[in-house]
Amino acid sequence: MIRKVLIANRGEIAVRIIRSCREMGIGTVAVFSDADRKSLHVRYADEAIHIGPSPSAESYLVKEKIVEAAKRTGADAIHPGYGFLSENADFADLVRSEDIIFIGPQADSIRLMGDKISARTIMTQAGVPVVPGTTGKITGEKEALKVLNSIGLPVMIKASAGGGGKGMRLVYNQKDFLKALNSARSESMAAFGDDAIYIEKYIQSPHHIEFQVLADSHGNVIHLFERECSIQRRHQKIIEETPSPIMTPELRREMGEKAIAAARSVNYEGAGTIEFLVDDNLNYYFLEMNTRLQVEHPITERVTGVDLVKEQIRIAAGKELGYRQEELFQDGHALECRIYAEDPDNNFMPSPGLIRKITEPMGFGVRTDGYVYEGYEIPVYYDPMISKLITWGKTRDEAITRMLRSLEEYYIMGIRTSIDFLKRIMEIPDFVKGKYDTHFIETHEKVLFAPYDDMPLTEDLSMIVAYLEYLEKAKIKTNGVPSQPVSNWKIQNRNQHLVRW
Amino acid sequence: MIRKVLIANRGEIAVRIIRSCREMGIGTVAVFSDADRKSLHVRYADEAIHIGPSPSAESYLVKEKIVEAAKRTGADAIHPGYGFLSENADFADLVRSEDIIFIGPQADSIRLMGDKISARTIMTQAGVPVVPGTTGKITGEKEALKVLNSIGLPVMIKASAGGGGKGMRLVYNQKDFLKALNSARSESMAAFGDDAIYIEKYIQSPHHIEFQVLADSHGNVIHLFERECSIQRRHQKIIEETPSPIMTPELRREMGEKAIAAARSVNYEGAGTIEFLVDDNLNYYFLEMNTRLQVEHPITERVTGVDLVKEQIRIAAGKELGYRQEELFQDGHALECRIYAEDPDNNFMPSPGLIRKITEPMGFGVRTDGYVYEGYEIPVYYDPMISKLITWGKTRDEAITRMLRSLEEYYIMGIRTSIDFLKRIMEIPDFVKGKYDTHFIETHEKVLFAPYDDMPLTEDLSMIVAYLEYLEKAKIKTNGVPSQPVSNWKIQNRNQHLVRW
Amino acid sequence: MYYMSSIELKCGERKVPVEIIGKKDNRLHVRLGETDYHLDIIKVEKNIYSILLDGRSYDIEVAATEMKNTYTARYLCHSYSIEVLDAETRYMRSRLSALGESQENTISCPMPGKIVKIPVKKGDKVNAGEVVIVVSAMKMESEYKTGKSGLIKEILVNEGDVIEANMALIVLE
Amino acid sequence: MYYMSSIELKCGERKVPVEIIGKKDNRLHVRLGETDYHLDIIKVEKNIYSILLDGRSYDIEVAATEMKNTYTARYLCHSYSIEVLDAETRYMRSRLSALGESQENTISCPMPGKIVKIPVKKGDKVNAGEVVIVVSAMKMESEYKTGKSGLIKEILVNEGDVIEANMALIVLE
Repeated sequence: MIRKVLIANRGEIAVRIIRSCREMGIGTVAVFSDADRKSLHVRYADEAIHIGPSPSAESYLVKEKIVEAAKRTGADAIHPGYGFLSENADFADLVRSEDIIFIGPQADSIRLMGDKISARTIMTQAGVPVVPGTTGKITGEKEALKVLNSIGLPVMIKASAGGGGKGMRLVYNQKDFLKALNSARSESMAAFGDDAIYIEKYIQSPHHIEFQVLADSHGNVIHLFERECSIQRRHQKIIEETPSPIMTPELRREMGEKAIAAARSVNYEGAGTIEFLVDDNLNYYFLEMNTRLQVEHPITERVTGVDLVKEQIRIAAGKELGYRQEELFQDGHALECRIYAEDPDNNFMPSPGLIRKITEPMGFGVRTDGYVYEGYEIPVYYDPMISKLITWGKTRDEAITRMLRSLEEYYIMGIRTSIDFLKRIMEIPDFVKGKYDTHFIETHEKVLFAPYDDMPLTEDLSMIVAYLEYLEKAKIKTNGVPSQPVSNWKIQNRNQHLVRW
Repeated sequence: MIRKVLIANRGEIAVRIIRSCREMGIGTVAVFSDADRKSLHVRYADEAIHIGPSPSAESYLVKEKIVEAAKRTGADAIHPGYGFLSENADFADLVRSEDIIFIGPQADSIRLMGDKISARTIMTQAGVPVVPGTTGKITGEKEALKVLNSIGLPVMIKASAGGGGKGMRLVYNQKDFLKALNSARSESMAAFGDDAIYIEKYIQSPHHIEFQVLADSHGNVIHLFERECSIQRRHQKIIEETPSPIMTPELRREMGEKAIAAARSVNYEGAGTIEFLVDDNLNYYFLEMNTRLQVEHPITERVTGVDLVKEQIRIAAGKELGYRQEELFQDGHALECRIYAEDPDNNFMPSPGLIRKITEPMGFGVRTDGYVYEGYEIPVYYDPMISKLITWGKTRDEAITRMLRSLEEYYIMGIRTSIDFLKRIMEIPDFVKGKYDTHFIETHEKVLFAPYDDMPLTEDLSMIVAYLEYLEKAKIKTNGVPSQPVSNWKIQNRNQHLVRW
Repeated sequence: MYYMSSIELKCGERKVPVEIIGKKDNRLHVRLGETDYHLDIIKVEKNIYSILLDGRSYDIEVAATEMKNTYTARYLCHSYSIEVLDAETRYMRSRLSALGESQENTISCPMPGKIVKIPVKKGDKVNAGEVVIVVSAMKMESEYKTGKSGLIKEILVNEGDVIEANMALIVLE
Repeated sequence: MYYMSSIELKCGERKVPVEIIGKKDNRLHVRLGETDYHLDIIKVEKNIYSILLDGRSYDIEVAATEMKNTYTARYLCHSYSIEVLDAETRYMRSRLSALGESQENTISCPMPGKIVKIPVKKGDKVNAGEVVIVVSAMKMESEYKTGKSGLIKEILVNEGDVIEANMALIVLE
């Protein structure tokens, strides 16, 4: 069995993985860059190893440093989390070549699925429907135009090595095609060092629905149902839920079987996700496979009860799956909101900085997976996601109202966050009815970005509070340190003789 | 439907009730005493009404003030929480006489169940087994001795009006009987203004197992399975779990039916709990009925998915139960630890005071229901329970390991708490095996109260940290307010010229 | 016969005088502009005040900003930037405007981050709307444009530098 | 040739000198008694220090207490009460003991609460073990007994008073 796991990651996912290790009695090693000395994962792990300067390219992305840290601390396994090296086949190979367990699939599975074009081919062979489009990488304009003519507009141009919305372009008109093609290629080159692209039929009114799978090294594969991830902004998921509001039991069974077939086709091991596009007529197409844990895995955990990180570790240790397909069911409804350090009122500009205060929501059906704390300064180098808020309800309605009250309880001071924006989404009638596709944010732009109504009383009270804070500050300046950090404030009234109460 | 609820309570339960109201779109009114101006329930409610001085007898227990506050704010219902006026039949009557909905059973049900002796009689008639003992109140010594002879030693003497361990005495030897009788009576008189007592056969190696029931005003009654509450200290529950480790499906069905019969026998409405004593041979005896929400209700919520406060409100509004018995099942395993402001190393002395810092555990399967926050000063006037930590697991083992890691994540600074004590219980092999009865704490006293092993390194590091804190303080004193509350500390080194790094 | 407070509060375009008329324990009588408020107000946490007004409960967050005497306050989704104009501030203001000084020739970036690229150099002529600096934060690159045309007088940062929010980066003539 | 620090730390019965030998950023070389520690140490939150030592990670809480120069530190379930003995403290100590003063004649209660009952009065003769005060906190009543016999010289509180922890309540002759 695995006794010590090094987590090759940071932030909320590192903390989340450590939690499961703790519960399994497994030791943990954190790695950290210069910017992350105060990060919660460093404090929370049993051990912590410094691996370099702040930019990821010099720390979290340096395979050799991670492996060296694992060897130094005697870790017998490495969990890559998501992002960073989690879908890097060479890293998986390097780890295993040092006789360390890589908590993830075999490198070959990563490679096959990592290349979108080889993935398409394999899926087609495995009987999993794919979106009509190119079957080979495209590097020339002529070739691209030929493909365009064969599948017809609209099309989506995608970076072959891509992910996270980078190098993607949607084209509706013939005249925009070549410009979009070239900008996608240069963006792809800059982001991934590879300008190969591919072209796909663009599905109108698409739903992004993914299936969670678990596969062990003994050939057992199960799925843990779907996650609906259509609420996206700039191709980044911001809200996920399970079950999907548009799913039917028949479709779930069928797509689940296809997801299992997809995993089997690459001899998958571990936790993985098969992403599908689903149109309004419930036609579904394989989109890609994420060969790692997903950000949104907690909603699946909540409705199935399965701790996915624990299953990943068990599988990596060579155990058989702890669950059979027929034992699993979806109990109730779970929603996840991703909380970002960004300013929705200012074109979602990143908002790193010092957390002055944080109050997390609590109570029945609420889970927060975060990593920031009062006094922590969010670095500029990494992802702006600071936490995930997950709510559960017996029904979808209950999960939504619980999310709304939880977002209202969530206070983060010092930086701007997406909390208010998420609240607004929860109140859009189409969201409440479950009627949405990946265009939801654009469709409801007007309401989502409307200025808030004036609240004259609130404004007045806020001004008074600012004034009291000013007076308190003035008093501290005059009188020195306040004796007690939280003592009742006393107003320094400059005209005390005039006070007539 | 109910549109505004006044919560006639404080602390965690008031906050918890407000949460469910929020999710239902119902307005909330908090009431507060002098000591509670800064309490979270006041801040969290939509409205807040001051109802008097700090002692409960002058505020939270004054029926008229509560009703007056409800009328003033136009609340159409009152939720009594637990404790305070929650089992006060006269209060229920008063509330209803003002045309305000009392979220709880009819006053008659409270009265019948509130008197332990009438409750016994009714249960016997309803076919629910009771512990052998007196059938009438006892006020004289002679009478008491006669009863003692008829049921035999050991016996338990209990205050007729009692609860919470007050006025209870266990007698093993004939010679101690009269002394115990008299002290129980005087304690009961002091606590409840009534010195009537009753005597019961004392069950050796007893398990305290209770059943949650819900009953609507249309005659529908369901049970939501059991809670095992045998881990007690001085007759106060400290850890609860569901399912009970000793329960069998057959016994569950049978006891569940008896619980429903018990509720029916008093025409019960709302959420209630039937407490049983169960011996090692799985014989069970009715103990008492709590005609209100229980402290430990969250574990039932977690395994059944039913929000009990929402059901209480729906029932009070005259709706039919939202669930049928056959729809309900226990999913996984839930544990609750009660976190008290007390010092386990010092005979559990209460530890009110200022919360300097609080970090609550998070992640999958963890719920905290609390009310204290950084800067809050826990008053001396009320219950020492500051929060409840609930964990869930697919299995009992998982719930326990999750509880352990959650307790380790739980940091409360400024006061002493029972957290470390609870951690120790989680590690006792008999607890892990589920082999325990109400004598668990006494049985394992030696281990539970053993001094912790010396940790020389930890001690050294703690001393160094204290020294740095001292230096920082000295620096602030010299240089004034630090510019940034959380800036990196700088050591004031008095001998800076001698530092050779 | 009231003593007139010399302090004004500014929120957006609104500027109103504020005066504390009386206080006792956590009861506060304050006049804001024309309105008299009788509040039950108490600081419950660092940066959070609890207010009871006509029985309603409000939790208002407040935090000092990097700008002197300027605070951000928030109630639910409503945020306000509030400046306390005391005698000192007003004096500084009038002096600044008397000197005719303006900081509008400075280009800054409202978010902290790392300078990825500075596509201009000292002495360049730039037109309004032209990109003068590219800043990266949290895996996102943002281009910052100059609002007016002119000559680049000075570039205060280098590519690769990590910058604070609102730092002066480039000065135009 | 080391400068000897004049500061000692006291934890339980243990008393050891402490000296900071060097520091650079968050690296600290400190000598505690005979042991040299090279720590990576940083204050991460109010009252919490993160320490890395030989690759292991420790979060240690620390808080000042009401007693001067005395701190409570905690690591997981291990709590320590630590006193910093500087020149001033030692001077005060020696002065106190020179004067022969002792606070042992004072009866106090380690927990805050409300005085429910004072079953003795000024001038009473009490015996060791006798209950002299009953304090209620959080719905629990606790009886406090005198540790030694003597005459009640003074009673500093009244029934119904709310008291702080460790306040002097009764003075014996």
